[in-house]
Amino acid sequence: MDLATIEKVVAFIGALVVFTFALIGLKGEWHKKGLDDNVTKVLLGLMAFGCVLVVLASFGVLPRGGGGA
Amino acid sequence: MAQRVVKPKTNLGPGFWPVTALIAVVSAVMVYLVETSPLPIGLIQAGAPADSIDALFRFLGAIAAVILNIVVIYTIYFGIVFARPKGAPANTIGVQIHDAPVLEFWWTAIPTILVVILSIYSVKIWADLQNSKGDVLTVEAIGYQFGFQFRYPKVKGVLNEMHLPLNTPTTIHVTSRDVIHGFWIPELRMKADMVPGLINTIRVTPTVPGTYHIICSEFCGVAHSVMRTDVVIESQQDFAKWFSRQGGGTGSGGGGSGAGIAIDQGKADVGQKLFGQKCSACHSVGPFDQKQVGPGLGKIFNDPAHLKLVDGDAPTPQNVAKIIHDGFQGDIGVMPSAQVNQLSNPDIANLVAYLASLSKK
Amino acid sequence: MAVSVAVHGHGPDDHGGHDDDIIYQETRDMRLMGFVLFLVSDVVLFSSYIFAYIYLRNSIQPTWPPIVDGHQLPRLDTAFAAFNSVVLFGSGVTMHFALESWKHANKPRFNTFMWLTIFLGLGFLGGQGYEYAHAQIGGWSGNIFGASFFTLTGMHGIHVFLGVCFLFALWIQTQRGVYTEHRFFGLTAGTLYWHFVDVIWVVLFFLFYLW
Amino acid sequence: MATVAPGVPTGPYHAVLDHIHPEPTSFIRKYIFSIDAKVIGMQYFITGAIFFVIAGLLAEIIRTQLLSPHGAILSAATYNSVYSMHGSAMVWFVVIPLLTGAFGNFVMPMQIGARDVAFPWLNLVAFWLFPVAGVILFSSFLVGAPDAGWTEYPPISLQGPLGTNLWCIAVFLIGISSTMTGINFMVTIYKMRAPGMTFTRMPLFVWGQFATTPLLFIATTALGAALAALFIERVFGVPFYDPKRGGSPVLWQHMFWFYSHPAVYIMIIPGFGIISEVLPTFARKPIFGYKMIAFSSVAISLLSFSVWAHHMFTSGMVPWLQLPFMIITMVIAIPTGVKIFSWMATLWGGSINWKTPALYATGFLITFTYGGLTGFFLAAVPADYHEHGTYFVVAHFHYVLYGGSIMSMFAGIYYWWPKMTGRMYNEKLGQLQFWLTFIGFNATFTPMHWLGLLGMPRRVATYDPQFQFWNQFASISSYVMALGTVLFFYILFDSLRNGKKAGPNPWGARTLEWMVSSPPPYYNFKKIPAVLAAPYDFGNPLPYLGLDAAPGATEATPTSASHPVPTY
Repeated sequence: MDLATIEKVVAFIGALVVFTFALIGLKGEWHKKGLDDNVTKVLLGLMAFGCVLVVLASFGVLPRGGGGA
Repeated sequence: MAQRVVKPKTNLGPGFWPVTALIAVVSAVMVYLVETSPLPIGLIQAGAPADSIDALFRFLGAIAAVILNIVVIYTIYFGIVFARPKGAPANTIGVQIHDAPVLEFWWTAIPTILVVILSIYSVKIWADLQNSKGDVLTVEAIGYQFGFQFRYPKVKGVLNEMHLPLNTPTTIHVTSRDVIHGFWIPELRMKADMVPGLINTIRVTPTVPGTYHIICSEFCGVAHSVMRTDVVIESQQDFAKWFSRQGGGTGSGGGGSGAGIAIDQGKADVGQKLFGQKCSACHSVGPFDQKQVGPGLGKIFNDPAHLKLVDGDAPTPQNVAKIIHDGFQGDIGVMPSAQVNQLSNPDIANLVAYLASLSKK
Repeated sequence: MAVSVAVHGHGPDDHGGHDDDIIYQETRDMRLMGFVLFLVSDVVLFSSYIFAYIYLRNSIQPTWPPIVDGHQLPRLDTAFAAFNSVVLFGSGVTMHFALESWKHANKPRFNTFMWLTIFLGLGFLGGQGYEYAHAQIGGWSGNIFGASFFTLTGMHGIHVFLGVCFLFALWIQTQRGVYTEHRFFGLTAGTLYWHFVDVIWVVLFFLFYLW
Repeated sequence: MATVAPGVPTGPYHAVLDHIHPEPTSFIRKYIFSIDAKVIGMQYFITGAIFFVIAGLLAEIIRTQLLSPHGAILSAATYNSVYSMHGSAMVWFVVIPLLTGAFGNFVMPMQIGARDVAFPWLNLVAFWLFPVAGVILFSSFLVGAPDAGWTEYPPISLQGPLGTNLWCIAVFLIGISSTMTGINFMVTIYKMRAPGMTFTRMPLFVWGQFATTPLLFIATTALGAALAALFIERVFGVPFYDPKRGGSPVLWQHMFWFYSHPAVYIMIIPGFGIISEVLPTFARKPIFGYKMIAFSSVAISLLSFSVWAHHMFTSGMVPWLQLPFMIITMVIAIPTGVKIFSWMATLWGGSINWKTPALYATGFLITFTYGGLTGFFLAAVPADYHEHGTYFVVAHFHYVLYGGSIMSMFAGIYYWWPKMTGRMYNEKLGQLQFWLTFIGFNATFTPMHWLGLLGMPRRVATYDPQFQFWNQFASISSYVMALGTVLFFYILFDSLRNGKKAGPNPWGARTLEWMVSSPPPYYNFKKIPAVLAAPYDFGNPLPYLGLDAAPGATEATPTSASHPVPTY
């Protein structure tokens, strides 16, 4: 395995873990109503989306045409 | 203390209707004057699109005159009639009225309608200005610090003067060599910024002969104030004479050092690869306007707006090959020769084939 | 007299809370709103450069990464960036749970998560340094790709660095007993800021590495 | 004392009551690094006035230069610096700080019944960035002042002298200051209104400030980004705008106008607020169409984010993109028209007390309408092809900026002067000053419409001899304006020395700032009053409960001065 593959595997596993915990955090926030809670919901959601992007990147779905030096 | 409800007076105040009548009369007179006067007063209307732009201008002027009359005359009238009389106690109050929904509806609705009419009218004129069909002549104007240069189809090099033939729909492409300049012919009411790296297009059809100014309208440096030149609008015969004096119309065909290249043996797919390596730093494969260092080459062989190459020759494969081979050195830019670019003659043929395949798309 | 009661501010609806609590609550609300508006304004700062990047990328260059001196620049290292992104996103999650721990008065867990956050943040910065050293795109002032990339990620890096400092200062304050279980606006602000920095990276990661 | 009317607020209003800080005693903390919004407002006024005088002198230099078609006094290079600095200083260092920082800080907290703004320390920092930035801006004259106009379009600004870097820094700093003020004011207005002051009971000046805040903290940041990019391109050679290196000059125009068009509204919406205060007070009747005026400010504010490219119709955009920008620009005329007609209707049926502020407000009505109408000529794309970059544009924006913003500021200063100083000004001189300014202004800028249409481009140090007559006419008229400005400052100094005592409410106005003494006490209100209605019902008793002077009110001292609550 070359370095890029290791990086991708670690990124993939890490993204799954972070995604899970982001969702857990989001679930905890869900019923709260304060301004900070609402902002946190949006930000945690976007962060979970970031994890999805990482997963796509680790499978080479994005970028189109493949990336990586 | 309970809220005291004050019933508003219903009469509009002394002289309201006479003043309204006055506004109507003054507005009518002003609209008549605006619509019948050549606006802007004292500036020749030297052709299209000056006529349609002036029509829009008069239309705007008429609307503005009416609105201004209403605001100014009513305001002055209210100010006089409702001024507190001398000696009235300081706590005299006015009519305690907050709203008049019907009035408010109308003074929202009528401007909205006006805006819609104005938008439609402006869009219509705008669409006419975009229409390039029937353009006969294409001229390029290049701004630099501090002057203008012009390029005509089939004329080699750049010219320092601009001539336009009468009644000839003309497309003017403007760009700049250094900073942003403006290209403005007040008599034609037309203007475009000359932006380096970008080509802007205006279309005019001159109808009144004469010599007019081309004025730089974007600040471009210390001599901005004096950056101007003349455009001569003359009859088609005079233009033809001038044009042939500049060497235009004779054409120059192929020939030159590029003549020996066997362009019909070029392969487009090989050329594509070569283009990526050698050309795409300066040229895009988009339309002419997609300019980087040089123009976009996607339609080099069949661009009705650009009937000549940079050296003034017709865009034939042979002439394109010649430019690739010799390079180009002129006021508008520099292109290295094939020797510098390390291109062999077959390479050039491949490139030309590639460009030809682009133009067919 | 109900009116003067309202005016004096010691109304019957005080629910018996201490004045201090109510004053704190209202001050906190104002600060929170101000802080969120600051974040909005910061979003616009990033958006402006993102707009510039997209504008340059789409309207000027036919190919991307652009061609410089006849050579197309390489793409950036997506695999490493993905790894580094997870580090940053992970720090966002740990920060979230640090704040949750504080709210539940679990101080040891708070300390653990807080330090995890700070280390992950520093790790991301280190990763970014590695990335900068290995990006073969002509440097900051070489071409528009480098200009956009280093300006945007550099600005983000400064935000991360300030965030790490911010978090460290917050941690010191928690150790000095500045915050209580009910009064911890600083931690809320720090968490929001840190989430914000993460989310900006989601966008940058997509724009520079995945697009 | 009244029975409790419906809508009387009850409940805890602690923050508005207690958000205060102890009164400083040392000179420095009281007048230099004060955190009191009123003092900061006065500091803005004084600093802005100094910059106004400098920038105004630059304007007179411009007009003097244009007395002769060959340029009367300056070389072209110097002239370019002079008009660039005039524009930059007037926009960023006079109109914006005065209308937001000065009027906002002095009037707005009092009008909402608060003791200070939400973040007094932020306010202090925001103010001090202003003189610092101003000094940086004007010190660029020492190293070669920027010479590419206040818009500083690259690539010409990339060639500009060293002072262009200082210009970037100065405008960046004033941008940060604006952002801080915007955030501060929005939180203040949102969170710190007196009990009972719902959004539809807010004075219209507060509405104006409120509608301006998003422009301040959103649009200004975009300008900061553009400036920082220009700066690093100039200093480090990072390519953003230079077309020779792949950048785009049009990019700057997009980023710049994304700020600078909303900035136009930063410069006028607070002015709308001032006019909406002055007119009902002097016509002695309620403002006509309160909600329409309030909401149209917000509508203008929101719409202003989507019209920036109407400054770029000739710059080279995708042609079809010109149309939405043209149409939205025209749509802005609708809420603006609603305001103008509402103000006219406020004059109708009034008992108008023709004092100087009322004259200015009425003059504003006329000149601003005129400026708005010429805006139509520029918004219509085909007409703009002819007018762009000419003196027509110069005339237009001076009509909205001088005839709009500065006239409204004159109205506001005369209106609130008794409140600021406790003294009246000389009414006769004030009216004379109005007529000098009004006539001088119109005579200066009306001919410029003609000049532009006939072919005189803007930013020129020399021009065609055929334009000489109207240029001289404009120049001489501008001296009349200058005379008016000199008289203005004389009136203010005269008032400080010889002015009659004003008393708390010389105009019989009804907003909260007139319910306290003149000049106002440190805490504004010993007790925060409760608000029962919008303040413009001249036929009704004052809609406030629990004012300091109200009979039967008991003393309540500010509690938090000695009340350190940890508020982290």
